[in-house]
Amino acid sequence: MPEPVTRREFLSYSGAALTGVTLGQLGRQWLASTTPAVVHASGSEVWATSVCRECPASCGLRARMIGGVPVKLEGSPLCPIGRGRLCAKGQASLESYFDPDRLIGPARRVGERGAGRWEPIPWPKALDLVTAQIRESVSAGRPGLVALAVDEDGPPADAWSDAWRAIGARTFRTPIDTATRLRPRFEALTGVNGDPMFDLERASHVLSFGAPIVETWLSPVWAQRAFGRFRRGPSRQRGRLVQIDARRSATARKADEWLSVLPEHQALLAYGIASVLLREDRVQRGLLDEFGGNLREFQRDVIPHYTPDQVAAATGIPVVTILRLGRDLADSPRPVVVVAADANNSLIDAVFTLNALIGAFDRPGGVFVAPASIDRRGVEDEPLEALGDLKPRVVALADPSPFRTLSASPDLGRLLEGARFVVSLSPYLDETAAFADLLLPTHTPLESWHCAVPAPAVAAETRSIAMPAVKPRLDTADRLSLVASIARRIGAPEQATDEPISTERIARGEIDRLWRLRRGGPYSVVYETEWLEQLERGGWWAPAAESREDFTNRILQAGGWIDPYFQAGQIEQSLRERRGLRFALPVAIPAVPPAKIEIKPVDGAGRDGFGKGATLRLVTFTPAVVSLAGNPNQPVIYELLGQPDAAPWQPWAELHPETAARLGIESGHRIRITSRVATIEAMAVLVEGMLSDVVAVASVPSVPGAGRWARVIEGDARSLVALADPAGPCLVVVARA
Amino acid sequence: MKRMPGIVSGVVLTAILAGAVGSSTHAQTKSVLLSVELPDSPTAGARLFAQKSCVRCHSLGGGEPRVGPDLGRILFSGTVLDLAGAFWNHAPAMREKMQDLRIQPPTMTSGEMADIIALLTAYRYYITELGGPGSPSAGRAVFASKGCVHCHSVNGNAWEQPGPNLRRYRGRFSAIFLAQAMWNHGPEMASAMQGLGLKWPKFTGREMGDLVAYLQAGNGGSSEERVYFEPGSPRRGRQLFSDKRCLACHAIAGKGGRGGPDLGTRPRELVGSVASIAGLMWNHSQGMTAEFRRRGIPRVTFSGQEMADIIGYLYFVNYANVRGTPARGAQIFVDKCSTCHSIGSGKGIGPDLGGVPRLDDPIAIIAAMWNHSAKMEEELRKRGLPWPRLESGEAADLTAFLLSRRDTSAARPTTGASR
Amino acid sequence: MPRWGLVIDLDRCTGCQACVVACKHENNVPFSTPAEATHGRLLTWIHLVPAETPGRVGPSALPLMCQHCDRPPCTDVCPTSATYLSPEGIVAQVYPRCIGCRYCTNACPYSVKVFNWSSPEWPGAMAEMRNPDVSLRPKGIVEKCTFCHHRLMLARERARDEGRDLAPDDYVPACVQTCPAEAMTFGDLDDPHGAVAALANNPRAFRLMEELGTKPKVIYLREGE
Amino acid sequence: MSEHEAIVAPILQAGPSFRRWAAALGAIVVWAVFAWVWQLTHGLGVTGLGRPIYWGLYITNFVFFIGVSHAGTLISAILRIVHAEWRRPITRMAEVITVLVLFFGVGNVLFDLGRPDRALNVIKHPHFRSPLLWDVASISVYLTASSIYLYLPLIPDIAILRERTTGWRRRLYTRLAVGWTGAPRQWARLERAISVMAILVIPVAVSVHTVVSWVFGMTIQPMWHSTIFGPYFVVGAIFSGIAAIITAMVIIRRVYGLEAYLRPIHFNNLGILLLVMCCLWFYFTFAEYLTTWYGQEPTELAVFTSKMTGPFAPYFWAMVVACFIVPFTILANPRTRTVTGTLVASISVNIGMWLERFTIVVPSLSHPRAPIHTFVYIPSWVEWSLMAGCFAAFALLYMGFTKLFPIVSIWEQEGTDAVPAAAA
Amino acid sequence: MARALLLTAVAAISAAIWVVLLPPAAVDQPIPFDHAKHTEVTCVACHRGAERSARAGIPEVAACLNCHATPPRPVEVVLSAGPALPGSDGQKPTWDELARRARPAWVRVTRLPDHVMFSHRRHVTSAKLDCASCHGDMRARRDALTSAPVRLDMNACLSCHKTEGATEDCVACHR
Repeated sequence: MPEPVTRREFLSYSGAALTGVTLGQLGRQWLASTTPAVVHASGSEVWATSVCRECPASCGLRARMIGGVPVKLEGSPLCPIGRGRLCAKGQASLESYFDPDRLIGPARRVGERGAGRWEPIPWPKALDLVTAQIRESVSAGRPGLVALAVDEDGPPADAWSDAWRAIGARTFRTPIDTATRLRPRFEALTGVNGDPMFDLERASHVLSFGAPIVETWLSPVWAQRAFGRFRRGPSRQRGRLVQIDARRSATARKADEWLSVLPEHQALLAYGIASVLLREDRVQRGLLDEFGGNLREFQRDVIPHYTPDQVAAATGIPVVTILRLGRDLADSPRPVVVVAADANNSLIDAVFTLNALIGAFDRPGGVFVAPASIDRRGVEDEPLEALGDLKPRVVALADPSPFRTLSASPDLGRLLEGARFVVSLSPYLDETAAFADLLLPTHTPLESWHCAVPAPAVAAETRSIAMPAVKPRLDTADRLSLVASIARRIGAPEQATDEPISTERIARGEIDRLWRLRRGGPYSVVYETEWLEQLERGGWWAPAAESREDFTNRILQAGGWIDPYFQAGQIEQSLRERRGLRFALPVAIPAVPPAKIEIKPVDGAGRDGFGKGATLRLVTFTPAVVSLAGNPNQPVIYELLGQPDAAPWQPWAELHPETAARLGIESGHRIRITSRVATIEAMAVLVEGMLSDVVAVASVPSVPGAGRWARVIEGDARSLVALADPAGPCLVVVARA
Repeated sequence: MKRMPGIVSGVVLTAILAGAVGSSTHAQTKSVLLSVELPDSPTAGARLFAQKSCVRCHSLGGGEPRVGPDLGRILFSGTVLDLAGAFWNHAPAMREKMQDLRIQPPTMTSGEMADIIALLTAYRYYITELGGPGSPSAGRAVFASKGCVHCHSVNGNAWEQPGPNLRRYRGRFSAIFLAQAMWNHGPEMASAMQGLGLKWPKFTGREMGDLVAYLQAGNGGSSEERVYFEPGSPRRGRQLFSDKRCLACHAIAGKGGRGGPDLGTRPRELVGSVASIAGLMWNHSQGMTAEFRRRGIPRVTFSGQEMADIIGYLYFVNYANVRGTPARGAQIFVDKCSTCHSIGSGKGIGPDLGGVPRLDDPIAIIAAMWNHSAKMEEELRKRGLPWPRLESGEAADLTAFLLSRRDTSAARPTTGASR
Repeated sequence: MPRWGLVIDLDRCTGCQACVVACKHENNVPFSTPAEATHGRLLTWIHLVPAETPGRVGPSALPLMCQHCDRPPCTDVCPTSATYLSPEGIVAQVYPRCIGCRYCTNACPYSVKVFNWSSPEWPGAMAEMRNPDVSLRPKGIVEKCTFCHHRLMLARERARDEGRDLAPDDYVPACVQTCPAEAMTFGDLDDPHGAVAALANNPRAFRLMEELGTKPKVIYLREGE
Repeated sequence: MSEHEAIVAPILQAGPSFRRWAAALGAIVVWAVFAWVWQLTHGLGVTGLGRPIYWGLYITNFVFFIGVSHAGTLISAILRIVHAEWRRPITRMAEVITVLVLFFGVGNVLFDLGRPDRALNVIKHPHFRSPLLWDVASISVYLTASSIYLYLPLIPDIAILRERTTGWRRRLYTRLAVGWTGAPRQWARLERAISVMAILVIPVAVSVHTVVSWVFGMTIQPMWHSTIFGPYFVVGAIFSGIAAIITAMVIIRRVYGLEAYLRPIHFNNLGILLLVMCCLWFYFTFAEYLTTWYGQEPTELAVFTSKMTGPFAPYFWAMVVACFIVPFTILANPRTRTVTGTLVASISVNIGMWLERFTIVVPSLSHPRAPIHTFVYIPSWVEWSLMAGCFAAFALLYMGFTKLFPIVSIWEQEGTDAVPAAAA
Repeated sequence: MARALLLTAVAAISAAIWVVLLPPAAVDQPIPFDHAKHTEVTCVACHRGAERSARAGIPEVAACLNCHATPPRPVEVVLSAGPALPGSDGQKPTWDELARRARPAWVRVTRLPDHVMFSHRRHVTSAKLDCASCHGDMRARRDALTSAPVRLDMNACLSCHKTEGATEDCVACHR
């Protein structure tokens, strides 16, 4: 017989049960909290058209929008540059839109300049502030006001400069467009005032002097598509690539042959090859016979001074190799010689000279003049180098930061520190914004109107035009409208009366202009573009739209305008008008060849404060994924750094294995690189085939004031280079960290 | 029936018996004129070319090589119905490839078929440069030898010359623009040339093409002046041809005035490139001006678009003039179709062609043949029969035969039929 | 039933890493921090490795993702069948069944399966950019390249709605879609007329670690003539 | 009975030293529990693991513990079958090690799982081709068998204790003694059951470690994919097991003053056994590494080199010293095969065997076939804490066992003469 | 000792029951929608999108306007109790305005785990499945849902897939 339950027992059992239930409830809550409800964007799927602004290529984009939120970027299949393809940077720009460290609204500096303390202010007040400063600066006289921007080609960029100039500012731009930098030397040789364009796709042999073909050359997506076809085109011979580069770049890695030559010696090598071509009479006679110009003088200067022996002695490249390079180049059916944009002038001269000698001008797989470039409005801005010792009172800066895009900049920091008022028009707290007194946040590319002239890559005249894909996520403004409203407040004569300018207005105006041109049509699929070209070639043109409004809509839906008709022959034309090529006569080869740096271990805190290690020559480079990027604060970009050789998220330094062995450095070690002005750390990567007295250091933008990812990287290789002494090789001491 | 924009091949069997209404046996051997309506917009088929997946196998001149032949490279010299025959002949091979590529075989309405055929016709005639593009260097020589250099400059410094500087059109220049300019300014040019003591040049062979190529070379043009025109509408061109009183001198297949040559009988000359047509017009403009003056016809000028329409009309004149012989068609029908089809008797595996609706014009017949080709091929394979090929001219004969046996009253309106 | 395969032409591949980003965004693969990355915690379904490839001296950059073996070493060892070879040849991972023992990650000779070392996090508004077609993997389980299987499902649904068969272009993974050098080709290996089958028989074709008998369905075309 | 008072006494009284040890070990266990909760909340990211080193300390511990578990059941069963009478005082100690240590082996697998909450998926959705599933099966069979094998010989002793205790202990013992009266029929059955279990347990035990080795051997990873891993692991397991018994014996002998039962002869005999295993182990190790080196297969060689001269060389050579040189030198010489000598050798072997497991698990993973980015594996505080927790919990439970049950079998001690007589 | 163990066991069992067995808490819906009264319209008339997208829509109040000229009483009560809509200048908004701009806070009761790829379109349009086969017979429901009417698990999906001959490939549904 069971014992009766006592009250005490009953209470304790109930208590236990209650405790259990309480614990159970707590457990349920804990479980619920550990598995958070996943909230995805929901709603209907729409593909919005936009334009990528990560580099001057201005590829067409399409953004996959779910319920109005962009979740993925893809290349627009209609865009002739990428044809649906998109590079890593382009895709990563989606992260810029969501960047958690974006500026949320206008802000004013509080505390010390550069201390990074800001106070949000409303737009009208912000505009009052900047207007007052500009008024003062204008009354103080020129150059009171300076506006800095990075070269973006297109009507809005021109309108930006116009607006600033209307209120008395001097405007400066950094050219980052690859072709633009080649332009002066190309013009010197051929007389064509246009951007040279290399037809990589149809070339059979490419000799590249440091051109980052598969990295950031011209338009990266186009260049990579072209490279793919160059290599394995449909029913074509495999193209051969020879890369002359100090380091094993991604292009060098893809090359059939890579020769490690320092940048300052590359011109010697190019002239050496030219001398081989001339000496062995392997030049293409067609163009030269007709438009030889000063070929005779050139021949007289080059053949005796750049013999393979002499070039070999200076560069360390064996004589047989130089001879072979020349003969391979001449023997290929469609060779072309290409060059990096940041090459020195004598190398650029040498490269175009070689192209003239091998008859690459105006021929498939050779050099053309970009169709869009001849006719475009000249950039009236001054180059950033012209800033000199200017001490403006007010500086206005546009996004992307001119700091980042400059490899050898004048001391921008000094300029900004000297200014009384610095205003930054950028969506991000970038390098220059850190110096600013006032932040006027602008839209990110997905939120903006676009009207850009893509970098000259596709042999067609193109405009990438698009309306905003999304509504502004934060309290930001259109850059042009901002300048316009500032100008309006100042009371600039042209700005006061006119309808206020904005990127939208400029873009629509451009579409109207294109409509009136009555040629070309909206970006379209390959077939339709080909068809359009065929029609134009035959002298016909079928209007793409019934009316102007219809045309505008079609352009905006397609993301741009293209006139695919392209007829080569400008170079020949120019040569005929100018009567011949004008070869730059190279200076004589230095009598004393540049000596190799002796790799000597340095012990202890030696002279100049150099640490322990060995003296090496510094070569800096920007990894493809970060170069030219608008906003470095994208986590995925840092994950791509260094791969495949080094670890992600850090800069790396490349060394010859023997040099490394002497210093006790192995692949993956952290090393310290010290120059006269700075020290950085990087991860060592050993590269077979490099010059043994060189260390190549990746320059990764480290942005101390900027977003959470951009600031974690340490070691901007550019800081190693003394700004005061840009000439001559920079020597650094390398040692294990 | 609704009328869609685009080309209409409203079709008519005009069934004009060429011979007298004599004995029926005699009439059987006579050919009849199969009149096909002129297209309104010959390039409308370009969109269909992509929509119907043609573009996945064929390119239209250039582009990456594809499975099928590049239609832009085929110089086809036959009538529109020969083209249709070729279309028919390639059906089995094409279907096999389509199966490999998992492309749904397209079906065509007769309107679509007409558009596609008009495109291919137009393509041959004036999109591709017949015989290859002109040579700029040869053109330069033409420019000099014909005396153009005396008045025009293509380089920068031309302020002292009487003619307009052509530099602004550099890179963007079209043969039709040239034709228009030369036509409209002919009289002024003639007087200027007289003043300079130059003789009126004549252009022969490829000279005009070379000249266009020379003027087109380079990309320096900054002109916002219109140099391109819409591909001409042959139908509008036909109207213009009479409005501008060309018909007063020129006859088309016997209809029209005397004085100039009958353009309907000179197909070879009229299917050259636009540039060569421009050359023809230029060459005869002197004589024509004189003739105009004699007849008291005021000077005729063309806007660019009108010029395009006129030339388009001239191209398509022969498109609409196809002759077929019903008698031969009957034999072809017996040889190649009668295994399955009958006319009127109602027997056979396939439908009785006497009773199939809407088979009232050549293009509709071609379209119907095309659309049934998949099924037919299957039947043929079952029976182990070969694919009946249509040789040159046979398509026209067969069509003529079928139309003659259809219950079509000959007195249909010639332009009213439409889709 | 199709047998999906991928051909990567190394002669065309430039190592630009566009595929890596496309994959990351498409498949909601979370970002890492520097510390995590150096500690082998970087999650990537596809990444570039310096690999010795046939016919070439020195390492080339090779995009490495799940090779979707026809005889996968990873599926055999899974104690719960959380990873298995689907009938269409995709080596799949069933996330809710995975217990996180990481046996498959160790058995895989390509080291392409990755483990969620911690809960995935997207900073700030970045959570909004996640693809709703792909689930979020919680901490403690293994994940891997799926050939963007969700795209197949959506493409199939779309084709079915339009009353047609799946066309070759309907379904391509995100990496193939974006590859700027057009180095990647995706499709049915069993389709004798398909582009993939043709390329797979190219004399330049090789598979990674063929000697292990894993029979990968990712086929590389070596560099060089 | 009073003659075995030395055995019974520690059960019934606990001194302050016991409490101090229990408290200290308990504190470590509590800390380990905290570490585990930390790991559960934050994910396995709190360990030092990463791609491609997906397994580390936990799996090393797992293999090590499963190895040590061969201490008892296998040894006692073998000795029982061959009627090695000197085994009597040590069988129980060995068997307890087996049972307890198995739990920690399994526990380490749970620590290693990314989703321990889904561990039951292994049973709900089993995939029979997975060696891990074989492992689950064989370990659970082994755990069951060795628990029974531990429990059966305990029954008479529990009955003895039942008579000597009161209160909850008495109630517990009454239940556990399952009505043992010492009747001859019961004795006969018990003996039968024990001998059946003894035979049964041997293949199970061999299978367990073979299957554990197959977890590695079945993969195609360099230096895992080895045919001799089965016997190699079993030998290593017995090796480490014997070493573990000797260590436990020395401690118990000292702490509980059981010098009368655990006489030098035991240490000598076990020492000789350890020596045999030591040589066998060395033979297998040599064979394994020689073939790898001779084969010169590049991926295998990378792992091999990393162990010989690379970053894992210190661990590898320490292992060779600890597993072979030290024990062999001590044990081969009868004069050093003393209690202290065998203890030193055993501790050395245990450390060495742990290192062996480590150098099997980690270097192979550190050198994957694919050329991916690798890193240096350094276990985190969480892993060390959990490892310490395992050892502490093991010690704690072992101590607890000695406070509940006689650690030396009483009846077997007296049974040398008494029991067979009774059974007869 | 034994008693302590027993008490602990009681506590543990109650906790387990609480965690595992009890269904999730019922939720309050803003409008007590009566499905039974609306049997004349099809499900997709209000749950738009089920036949053409992955998700079945939750109806906006505006959907009521398709049939109702004036607010049904419960809707009016709920909407007028809600916060005043901005921009109506203090005036009482018309029913029309209210219906178009109000967003009743419906609480989702039928949830799929994140790892399931379920497309309504595929099941409703392609497979011609009746809504009731997964959602139960809603035509009989007189009140708003407070919890999922049918608890679906993978076995339910699989058994139907088996009988219908649909794919049983894991990744066809697991994403």
